[in-house]
Amino acid sequence: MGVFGEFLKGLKVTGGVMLRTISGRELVTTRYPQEMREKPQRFHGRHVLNRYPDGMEKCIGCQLCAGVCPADCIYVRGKDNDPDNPVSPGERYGYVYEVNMLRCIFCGLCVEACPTEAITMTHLFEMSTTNRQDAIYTRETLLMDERGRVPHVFPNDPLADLSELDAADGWLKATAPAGVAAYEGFVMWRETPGPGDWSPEPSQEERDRRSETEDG
Amino acid sequence: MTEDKRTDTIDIWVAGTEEPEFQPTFEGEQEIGPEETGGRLAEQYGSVVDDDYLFDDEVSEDERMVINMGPQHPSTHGVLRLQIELEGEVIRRTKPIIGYLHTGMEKTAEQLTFGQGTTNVTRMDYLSPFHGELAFSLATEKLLGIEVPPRAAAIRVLMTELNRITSHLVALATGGMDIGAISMMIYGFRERESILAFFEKTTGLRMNHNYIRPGGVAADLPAGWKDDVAAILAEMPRRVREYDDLLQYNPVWLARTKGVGVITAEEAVAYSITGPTLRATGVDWDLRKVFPYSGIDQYEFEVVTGENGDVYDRYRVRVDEIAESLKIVSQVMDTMPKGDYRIPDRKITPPPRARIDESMEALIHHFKLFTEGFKVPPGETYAAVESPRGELGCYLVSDGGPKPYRMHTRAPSFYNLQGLPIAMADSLMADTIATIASLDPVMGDVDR
Amino acid sequence: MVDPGWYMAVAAALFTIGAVGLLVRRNALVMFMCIELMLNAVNLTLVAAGRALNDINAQVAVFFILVVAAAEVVVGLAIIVSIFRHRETASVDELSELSG
Amino acid sequence: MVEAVVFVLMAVGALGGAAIVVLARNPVYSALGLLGTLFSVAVLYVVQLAHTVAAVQVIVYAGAVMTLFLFVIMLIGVDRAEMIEESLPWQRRIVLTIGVLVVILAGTLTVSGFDWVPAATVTNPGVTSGTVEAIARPMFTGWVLAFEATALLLTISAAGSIALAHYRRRDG
Amino acid sequence: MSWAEIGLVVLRVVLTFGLLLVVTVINVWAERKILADMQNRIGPDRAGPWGILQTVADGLKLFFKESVTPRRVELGMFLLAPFLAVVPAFLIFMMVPWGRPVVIGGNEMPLQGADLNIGLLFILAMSSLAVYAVILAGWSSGSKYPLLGGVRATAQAISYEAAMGLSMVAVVVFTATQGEGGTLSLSEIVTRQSGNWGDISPLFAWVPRWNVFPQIAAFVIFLIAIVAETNRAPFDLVEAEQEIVGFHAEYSGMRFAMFFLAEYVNIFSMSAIAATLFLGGWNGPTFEGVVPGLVSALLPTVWFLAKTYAIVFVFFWVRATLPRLRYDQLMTLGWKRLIPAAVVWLVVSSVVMGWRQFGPPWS
Repeated sequence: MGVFGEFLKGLKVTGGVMLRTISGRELVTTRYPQEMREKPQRFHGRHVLNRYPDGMEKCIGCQLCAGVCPADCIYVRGKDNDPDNPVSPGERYGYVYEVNMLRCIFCGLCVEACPTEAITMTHLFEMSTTNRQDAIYTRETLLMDERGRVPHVFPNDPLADLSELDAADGWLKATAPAGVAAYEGFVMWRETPGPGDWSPEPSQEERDRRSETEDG
Repeated sequence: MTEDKRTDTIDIWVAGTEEPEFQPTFEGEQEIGPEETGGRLAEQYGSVVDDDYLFDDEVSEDERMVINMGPQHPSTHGVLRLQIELEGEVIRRTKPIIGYLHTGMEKTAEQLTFGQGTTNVTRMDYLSPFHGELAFSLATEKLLGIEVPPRAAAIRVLMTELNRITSHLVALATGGMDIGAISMMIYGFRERESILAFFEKTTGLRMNHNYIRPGGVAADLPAGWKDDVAAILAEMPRRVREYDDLLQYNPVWLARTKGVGVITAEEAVAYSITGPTLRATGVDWDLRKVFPYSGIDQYEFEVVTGENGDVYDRYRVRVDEIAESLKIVSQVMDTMPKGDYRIPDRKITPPPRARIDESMEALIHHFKLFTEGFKVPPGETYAAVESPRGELGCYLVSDGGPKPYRMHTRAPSFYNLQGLPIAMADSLMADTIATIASLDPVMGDVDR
Repeated sequence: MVDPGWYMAVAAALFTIGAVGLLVRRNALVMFMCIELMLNAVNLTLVAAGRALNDINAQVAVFFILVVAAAEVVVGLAIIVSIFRHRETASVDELSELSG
Repeated sequence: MVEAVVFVLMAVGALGGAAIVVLARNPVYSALGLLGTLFSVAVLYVVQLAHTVAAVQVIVYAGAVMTLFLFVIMLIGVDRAEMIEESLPWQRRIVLTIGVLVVILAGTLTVSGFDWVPAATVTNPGVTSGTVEAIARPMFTGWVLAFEATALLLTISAAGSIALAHYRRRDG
Repeated sequence: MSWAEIGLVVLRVVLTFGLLLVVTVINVWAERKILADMQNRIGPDRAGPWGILQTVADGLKLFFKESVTPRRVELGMFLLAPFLAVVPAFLIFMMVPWGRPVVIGGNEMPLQGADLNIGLLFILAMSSLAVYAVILAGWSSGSKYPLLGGVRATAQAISYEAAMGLSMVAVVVFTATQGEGGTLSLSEIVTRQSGNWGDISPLFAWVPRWNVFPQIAAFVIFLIAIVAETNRAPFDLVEAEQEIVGFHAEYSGMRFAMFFLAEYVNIFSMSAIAATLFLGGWNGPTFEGVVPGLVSALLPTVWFLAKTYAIVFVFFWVRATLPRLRYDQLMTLGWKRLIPAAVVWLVVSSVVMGWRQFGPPWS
């Protein structure tokens, strides 16, 4: 009976999984476009160029992001601000800003490098195009509008969950202390309009405390 | 068809022109290796290891068939190509041919700064990205002569050990799949998914994280990480028992894996095979014990070894290593130190974001680090970690600039793959698949 | 009902084709198949005659012939395979060791 | 009427298959030609009410014998055209002549109404349906000795073929 | 034979054929759905409710796809092989009674394609023909992997047909003790399984008189053999996609679809035969008088389908669970385990049955 017993054991596993699946207790796939997975805070998605709450652009055209990008996918050209009608609070602003999404590896280094938090990431990842030209995101598609809403290249895309574009960049918040525990839990960035939650990540004590209370 | 004609024929057909006459390839004429070695495959491959391959003069040429398995084959784990000399269904000789996924990453590393380098090395062995990052970071830190803070080291161990579990799960899943247990495929990936979700929560990415960097780790663990890790620790043993029920004692599984694809301890050592493949032969060699890194020696765990070096033992070693890794993870979770998680050296780590606006010096450091990168003293070094596939080493040469002069990776898959011809000789066609799956090569790691 | 003579004629033709093939072809496997053809021709005559004579024993004989043919094929193919292993040919002309 | 139509079709099939066996260069086609012949002959059995024999013919020949043939052809890889060299130059011509003569003779005899089964005209044939039971009864009574002998033959041939085909590697 | 009778014959053949096509379409979908359930997945769910039209969509796709003909094929055989696969698969099911005979206009019509007195022999003959499609497809593709598939198919078919036949013989011998004389007709075998085992002991009055109870070992052997015979996992070496990609690697479009169709038709036919031989076929409570006449006339078909699908489900379940056997292990299992087991079971059960019927040998 040993051999059959072992077969039955295996059959029990698959059969048990089947029962659990049918009863809905355990299911690992989802009906994707209808049911979206909730993404974690630090998710690396499509880039966005931020503004200050007063409508000014954050980008100052310093090209740090282009310099640090290991995939060479960012192209920035700065231009002096018109003093009467400034685009950004600094001397210069990002006159040309292009991100080649076909090259981008979503490592997040540009977000870490930007000194003014101008470029951050959203949670949107449905960026497929039928055309290489469309994969090069320009200033127009990257820059949020003055109310803080981010444009989508294909606003009618049935697959895209546009609310993902409003998520605040968790990676910026996570890397802001740069490894110094003492800096955790502080707001180290300037405000941005729009619905994202820009409160900082908690300090280490807070994290551990939260885990333990949730345990109990 | 003479030799000359074959080489002269260029089979390129431009659309719109007349199609050239069909030139069949005579794969039987392709050579796998000289036959005169009289059974010493070792000599063909420059080693003194005796192999059980036997060239039988009595068997005619007609009974032999050379087939090309891959690079487009469902179970060569990527784009491995095997030239196999078959006699009926029995494999007589095998020649692995690699290079179909050559991406020039080692060369690319010379164009990237040490800070950017982790985005590159993480893509080599895409199933264990943290180990690649860790090896590169350890080598860089060795050249710099720095020591990372304890929290960073602990996080590194946590992540790499979890990564070992995910990698072994993929090995089990694809190994099961290749032998025909199709449910194992989904089950392995199902559990891997729960760990990948934790990775994603921590690093923002499921693979190729760019998280472990020279000087520490990029970000602190996310809020609630203990709950996630505790959930993984609670869930995994139950799941592993489920695999055991499904495969461990299943007579078909045992018959397919026991005594198949045997590599002896001597052969494994001679071919510098490492990792579970080596340990399955009974050699007690684990870099975590012999050359501990990142403070892994402060955690208690066993080195899992097998006995026979066959596919079954490799499978078994992997399953048991999952348990050992879980042990380490649970210890790390309990003893996670507090404090900084990147070295507070402003020449290596950029300043906290708040400091940019306050301090001119911080701003300059920020700009310097993200444009030029940090400079590394000249010299060469080698640092290795125990990746899920074996010794993953990084050899770095610096000429004093911000970019490596040369980077070479000792890729475990590449060395393990050399054991394939000896493991496969005189086995059946179906065993090929089991053997490849059990060596668990990652072609990105092999070709780099 | 078709006259048994027609079955006999077909059987005769089958037998002849088999015999011709046996003598003409040089491939041991094909020669074997020709022998099977001849056996089948005989079977056909047996069934036809048995039906004409209203005798079931003919079909019993056919049954035995089938079994013997199967046994013969098994041994014959085994011989061919083992010869081929050593001589790399299935052509009977090259198997002349026994002719002295 | 039905029998006549089926007979003509199957006779053509059987002879065509046989011709393919002899004429095909490639042994695989020979095997398939033989398969066609065997199948046609099986149908000829059916129209003569020898159902069991027909079924056994398909099972044994088509199911086992021809599969073995194809297996051996593929195993030893002789599915190529054979050399057309004749070691006995006169053989082919003579054989062909005789063969054609025999076929013509058979045809002539049939058309001229030759009495192939003399006794049949005397006994006024009825219809013997070849069911399993009808065959089994004589087989296990009058023919039982032959039956046992056949069983022995099968066993011996199986053992013999295994002994022949089983070959050990030198290393053992 | 009157025109009405001829019409009924045509009708029953068309009905059998139609039933087979419908259940095959459902089978393909059911396999994907059940495998998905066993692997925590959703499975096809886009085409139609619960994705039930997925097979239709796949079929349409394959139908409109180009049928590629590689250059090195043996064209005639290459084109013939798909048909050789489909025809025996359909013919096998013609032997299976899939419902209680119904009376239409005074003529009784058995729900069965054809009721031959050598039904089981015919099934064996047809299932032995089915292997030619695989061999020829593998050989004529002019490619090495399919050729390996063809070589594997030959050996496998020969090995497992013997075991299958022997386990059938055990059932035939047993059936002979259940009525007047032996029979190879499937409809007769089904009829003899009606009723219950109350005559053995009143304790068993509730147990249906299925052959599976006295012939449990034959049932197990038969199940294993039909899984092998239909080239399904864990015996799917012929098309082991992880190893040799399969004998139909060079086929595409409609020609591939025919192999696919044949495989699923075979699964259903073989399961139907297993249900017929061992699980009592269409036998089952019909609640005559309690429910409307039409319902009680259709209930046997429902029982038949339920039993068959239970076995089809085992096919899928085993596929989701077991790893694939190796070529030599397949041979070992066939020749050294199954066939001896079948022979021993046949002898033992024959002796027991003889004893029961004729008394001990010394009497």
